[in-house]
Amino acid sequence: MTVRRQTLGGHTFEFASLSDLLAKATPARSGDVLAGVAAESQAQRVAAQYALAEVPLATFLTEQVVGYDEDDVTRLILDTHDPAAFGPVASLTVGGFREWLLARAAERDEAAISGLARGLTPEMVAAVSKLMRNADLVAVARRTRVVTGLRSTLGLPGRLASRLQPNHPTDDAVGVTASILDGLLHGSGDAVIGINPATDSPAQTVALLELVDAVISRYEIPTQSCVLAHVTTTLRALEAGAPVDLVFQSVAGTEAGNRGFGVTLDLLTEARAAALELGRGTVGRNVTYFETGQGSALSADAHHGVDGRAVDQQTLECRAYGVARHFDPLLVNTVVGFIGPEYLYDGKQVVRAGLEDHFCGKLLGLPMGVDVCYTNHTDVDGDDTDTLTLLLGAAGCSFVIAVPGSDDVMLHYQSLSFQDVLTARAVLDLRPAPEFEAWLARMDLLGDDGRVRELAPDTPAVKALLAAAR
Amino acid sequence: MTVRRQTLGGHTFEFASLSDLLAKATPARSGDVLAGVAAESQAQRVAAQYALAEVPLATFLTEQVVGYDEDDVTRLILDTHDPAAFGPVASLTVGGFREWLLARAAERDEAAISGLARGLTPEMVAAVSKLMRNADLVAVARRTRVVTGLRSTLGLPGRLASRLQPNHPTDDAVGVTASILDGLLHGSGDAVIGINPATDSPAQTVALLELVDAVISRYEIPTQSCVLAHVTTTLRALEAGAPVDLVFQSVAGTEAGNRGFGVTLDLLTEARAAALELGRGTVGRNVTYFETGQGSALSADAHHGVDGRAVDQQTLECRAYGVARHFDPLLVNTVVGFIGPEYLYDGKQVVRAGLEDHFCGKLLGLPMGVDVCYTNHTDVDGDDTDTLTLLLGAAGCSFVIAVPGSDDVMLHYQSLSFQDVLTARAVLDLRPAPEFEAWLARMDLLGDDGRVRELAPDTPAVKALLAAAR
Amino acid sequence: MSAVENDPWALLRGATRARVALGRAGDGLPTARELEFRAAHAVARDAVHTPLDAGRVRAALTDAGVGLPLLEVHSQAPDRATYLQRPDLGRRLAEGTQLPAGDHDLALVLADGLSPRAVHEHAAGTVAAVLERLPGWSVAPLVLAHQARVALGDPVGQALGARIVVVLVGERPGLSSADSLGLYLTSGPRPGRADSERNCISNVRPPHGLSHVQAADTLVALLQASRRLGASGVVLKDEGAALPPGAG
Amino acid sequence: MSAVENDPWALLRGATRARVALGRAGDGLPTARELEFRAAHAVARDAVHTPLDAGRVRAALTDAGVGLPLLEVHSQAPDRATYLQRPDLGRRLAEGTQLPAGDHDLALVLADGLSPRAVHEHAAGTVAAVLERLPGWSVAPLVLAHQARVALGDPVGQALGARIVVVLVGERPGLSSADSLGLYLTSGPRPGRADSERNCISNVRPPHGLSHVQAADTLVALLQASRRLGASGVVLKDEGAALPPGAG
Ligand code: B12
Ligand code: B12
Repeated sequence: MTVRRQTLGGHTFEFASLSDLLAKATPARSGDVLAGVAAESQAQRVAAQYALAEVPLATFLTEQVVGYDEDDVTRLILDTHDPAAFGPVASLTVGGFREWLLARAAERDEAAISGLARGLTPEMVAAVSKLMRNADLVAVARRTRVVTGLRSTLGLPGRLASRLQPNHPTDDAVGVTASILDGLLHGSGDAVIGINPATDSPAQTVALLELVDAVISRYEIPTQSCVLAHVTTTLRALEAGAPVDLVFQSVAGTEAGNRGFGVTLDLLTEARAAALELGRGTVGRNVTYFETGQGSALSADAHHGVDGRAVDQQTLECRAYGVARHFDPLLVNTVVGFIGPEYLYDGKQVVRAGLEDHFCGKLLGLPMGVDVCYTNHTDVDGDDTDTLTLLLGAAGCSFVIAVPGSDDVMLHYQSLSFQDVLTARAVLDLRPAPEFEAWLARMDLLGDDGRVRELAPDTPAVKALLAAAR
Repeated sequence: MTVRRQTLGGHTFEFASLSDLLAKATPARSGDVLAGVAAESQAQRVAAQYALAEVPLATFLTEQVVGYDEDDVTRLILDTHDPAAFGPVASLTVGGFREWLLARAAERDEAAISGLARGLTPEMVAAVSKLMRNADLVAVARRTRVVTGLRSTLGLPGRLASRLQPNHPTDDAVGVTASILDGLLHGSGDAVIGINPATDSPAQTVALLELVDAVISRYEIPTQSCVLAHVTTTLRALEAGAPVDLVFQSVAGTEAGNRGFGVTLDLLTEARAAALELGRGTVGRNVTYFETGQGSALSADAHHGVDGRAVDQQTLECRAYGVARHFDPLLVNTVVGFIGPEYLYDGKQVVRAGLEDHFCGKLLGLPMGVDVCYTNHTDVDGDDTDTLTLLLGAAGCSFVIAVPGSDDVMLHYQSLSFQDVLTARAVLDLRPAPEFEAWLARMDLLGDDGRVRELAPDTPAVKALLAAAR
Repeated sequence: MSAVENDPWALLRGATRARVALGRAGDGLPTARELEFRAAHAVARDAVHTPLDAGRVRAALTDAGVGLPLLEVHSQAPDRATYLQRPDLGRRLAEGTQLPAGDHDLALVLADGLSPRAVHEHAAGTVAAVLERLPGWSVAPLVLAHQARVALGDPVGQALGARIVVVLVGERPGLSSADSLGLYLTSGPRPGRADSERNCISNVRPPHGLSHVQAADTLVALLQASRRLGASGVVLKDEGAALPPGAG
Repeated sequence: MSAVENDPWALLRGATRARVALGRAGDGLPTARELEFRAAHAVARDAVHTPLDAGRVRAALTDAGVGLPLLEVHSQAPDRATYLQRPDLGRRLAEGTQLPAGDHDLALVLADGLSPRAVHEHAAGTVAAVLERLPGWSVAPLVLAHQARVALGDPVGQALGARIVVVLVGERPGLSSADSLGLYLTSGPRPGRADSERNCISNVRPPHGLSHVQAADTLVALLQASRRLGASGVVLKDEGAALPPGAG
């Protein structure tokens, strides 16, 4: 355990371990206060950032935050680390790495930045993000490219896709269909049509999978479906021969966290293999989807690392990306304001966390999306989600999540509306995924200007699409 | 005085006057709490927004917030109202006006939106902004075009200019020059090289004017200078034959506020005429520059309107734009986090106010810039200014303000750094004003990719420019 | 063809309580829809802060014919503000809490969670329907828990000597659903249980979510399977058929 | 040619305390410069909250040879948090404040404002230099004001019976200048005076801002002109020559 010291303004601050240093260097976050690891003053935070800037990146390969022997996520990360990819930045400190990234971003050298992914560990990426301002996070993420595909291609420059999330409190087929059609009419759904099932019953999961598959087939929509049941339930659906495009699971950044979620790396490997076998892709072979979110490990009391020391929530979040990338996902998204004020206190923390998560995930090679959202027990509102959405659009975010009128009537929180996605695309000149855009044109849903048309109820395009609702 | 009522969630809220309605409908703002006019609950705020949405725009032509007889700003606004320009929206309510704007913005119909300016009153614009979310404010502002010019052209699409603000605590010529050169080397200064003089002495003002004029002439920079002294001091400089490009003044939204600032409309008319006579423009004839900021009227105890009722600070801010536009300005900017937490409490309020001010100013026909800034007694930091800057860039903001390393060593606050301007331009693909961009190229300060180069100290370009510092 | 069939927007709206077919103003929401959203947000935020009314729950239980005694406990979170920021405290029983140790098949905990309104409106009906379906099960006294998180059921169930605990908790209030109840089943309750060792039935809130009877049917099936298995969580699945369309 | 002349960046840096020639990392700031900025921000934020130390000011006045008595007053803002959010209270004298009425040419008020440090470090020196230059002026007892805004000088000056009041106030602390003093002159002080009726000398903070002597020279010139004119504010200008380069 290396103790690090830093003097600032006449006061010497001491950081007991690498995880202590990372935690103290993190921008203010209520979850870190809850975990008892947050900086006690702004001076201490800046001192930690100074000390962190001096840490060589290579240190993260030898000094662990969560022990190698105790934790399979650490083992996965270190065992699959690619020294060749790490080469270009192997001799840099964290502070130097920040400068390297900004310089490459300014030169628009996407290849250099994107080529690092497998050479970086989550802790390195978490560390550098803690030194970066919001604009740094946007500037670098914008020049990091991660392209994936199954039946649509995601992550291309100048594109912003969306997950259409047609949840319903009783998984009612008619209700779900209505939300799907509403979303399609607004040009949403190119990332995935993904339902959170209200129940965990395998039968219900199969029924929903069949429902969405039927809509996709009927209109030949170049997108994929997903029912975000627990992976064990999806395995049952796979056994039953259901049309599974994507295996979904929430993942955390520690073995204990994943155990709390009822998953193991083996289970994920098995489920991915089963989905791959179905060969349902047309433009690509990425068949997994993961959700994460700062605070989920802490919420499961699974946030401890070396010597039982608590690890800050943003570093743990990055480690969850370390899990996700092992399974070549089509989609990964953080659900950034999903749990509540105990982890992200207000709009400022949600915006910051959203930008960090997006940047870190992308740098680690993930097809990163964000569920820009908030709950009603937190001090966040539509102005904050507008802000974050536009910043993410500028940062080249792969996809966002959208529900009818921002109101998820089953999960009880607010995400973006379909209109919000249209606004972000219009303001930042972004377009849907190419295959989906072509489909929208075929369905006569696009105007001459390429925008999704505002349709009168008696338009043929509307009638054609709404036939499914009858 | 029309009393308006609105029922929401079983409770009936009453709004005693139009100014009461406007105040209660405003998003949370500490200055309105200080003035005792803020909504007491979110429910009351939303009720006020409902009621405000129903108010016909035409009402603002007959029902005043600040009395016509008592206030020359009101008289100026109403006497110069252009009914023909108002025509397209004359029959709409405030809520309908919001929809009209969003629809035109989606169609990218810049002509329709920009053509309204002289038909709108500040109160109409304030009202509609209160119903809009952050993204609405960005989406509409982006499609509102206001182009002005003197020796550079400002407000063109795809451009972001900056004021280079080389302040010094003793107005030292060498110190000021160093900051100017640093800014020019970073591609700043296309909007104006504008110094706040530490002293109010006419002699000092003339000395500074001559200093900047010499730099501009020596390098033939297509930009303008300004010394932001009180207009009475600038008049003295004009009399003395100093090279005055722009007449500057801080203005407020009430006659009493302007009196508190020591200015009258006549004084401004006189100063503008004197500057126009010098004929120093090459590409245009806009010779005034105004700064504003929410809270300045309240701070001068000049925030009262009809029947002595306090008016909310955002409405008063819009009225300051009503003053500014009468003088065909080259530049107007709000200094959005300048005074302190008593008017804008934190990052969220500063971001919101910045977007409102920019939107409102532009809609009223002003060449709107923003000084994105904060003081050290407020809870705002660089993440917040990054956020606002990127949003403003997306909103098509005409210019921002930049000082060396974000640190204004005379005014004691943080504005943007020259690097922040480069970042915003890079992330959003924005360019400097065209004449200035050509100059940067001539001076060999641009790379092949059009970006401002990062120069080694021994580059000829650096040597050439720094000759002035010796 | 009915009027509704002629109006495709009405067709969508009739199919779900989700905010479909809102229309557009440019790319944004029409003003009226935007303001409805803001009003709903103001109301939902208040729902979090409505206090749990024990008298109301007691009366509802009596009305529903539930004869079991009702005990009251508090978590270690003294007030709402602390509760929201300290979930750890909401999972622990207040110092000195006394509960009668026994030997029971089942304990039922009514927990305010993030929506006391859900407990006011749906706890009694659900409890009654569950108890009806469990003849022969020994059920501990009911427990009403203030400022409680799901995991508070662990120490409560353990103290009561129950082999299974079910926590009926107020789910966080949504924009259109401030009264939604969630049911969390844990076999062998004791502090430290992971969420993967629980099962969940969510969105109990007739008429738009599950009815009390639907919830009770599913719960009882899970309870019986859990008793057989001696476990709960991901190893246990709801083996019921998919709900018929239009059931919600 | 010296080393500095060879290094253009050093040349710029030597010319000003502004943060020039910081270099770039891509389009952003180098890490070291970014961290310096954050450290300075943390320090500047603290400067706002340093309390005004009357003992320190008193000692400094004695050291500077100022013989006038020093009275202490408070504004109506009871603490720093209130002061920051309620500028109106910072402009009014606390209830029951007693000041000796007199007949004076001038009153000097030392006000903490947003930077008590500025008063600690620059008030005594400036006051001494001003008094030296005003033989024959009757000057009221000095007043040290806690939680004070500029306009608090109006009721103070009026109560003391002074024809002109000068408030020496701590300007808001900057990132590199936490100790800057501002001087505000008001002729005929009484509550309700507008800022356009005052004159200002700002950035008194040697060695990087004005020296005490420079400030005193300018102030005395303004005071004499104001006495002649019977007014202050925009009608009154500092008619001094421009400062020579390198004076700051
Ligand atoms: C918040 C939430 C989460 C958070 C929980 C963290 C937290 N601190 O709150 C996170 C994001 C981590 C989460 C994860 C998952 N969740 Co969840 N979650 C919710 C949500 C939206 C609100 C819950 C709530 O209000 N609780 C009330 C408060 C007062 O309780 P609490 O003590 O503060 O929080 C506890 C519970 O929320 C519980 N919990 C949360 N989710 C789940 C899921 C299951 C199966 C169980 C047993 C417990 C559980 O864990 C929390 C910590 O102890 C509900 C939807 C709803 N309408 O209720 C879905 C919901 C309960 N979750 C669901 C699912 C499927 C999951 C996942 C299994 C998804 C996946 N495939 O991995 C994971 C893993 C959960 C696990 N086994 O640990 C389903 C359950 C379906 C079912 N009938 O079984 C629901 C109904 C949503 C849905 N339909 O998709 N979830
Ligand atoms: C904040 C500020 C303002 C705010 C004041 C509102 C407020 N509530 O604080 C606003 C934006 C409204 C403002 C306006 C102007 N200001 Co001013 N302002 C400042 C600043 C940055 C900080 C002042 C401070 O810290 N005060 C201390 C606190 C504790 O005092 P306070 O009681 O809270 O606030 C009062 C004073 O700040 C005062 N005040 C502020 N500016 C000015 C300017 C003059 C000439 C006077 C007499 C008073 C005055 O008004 C406030 C309310 O009573 C200073 C720069 C500095 N380094 O000090 C410039 C500064 C004082 N202002 C200056 C100027 C020139 C102006 C304007 C005249 C600009 C213009 N051309 O219109 C206007 C009009 C002022 C007026 N006559 O009313 C100059 C003064 C130069 C000089 N030696 O005379 C300074 C030094 C900055 C500069 N060099 O440009 N200002």
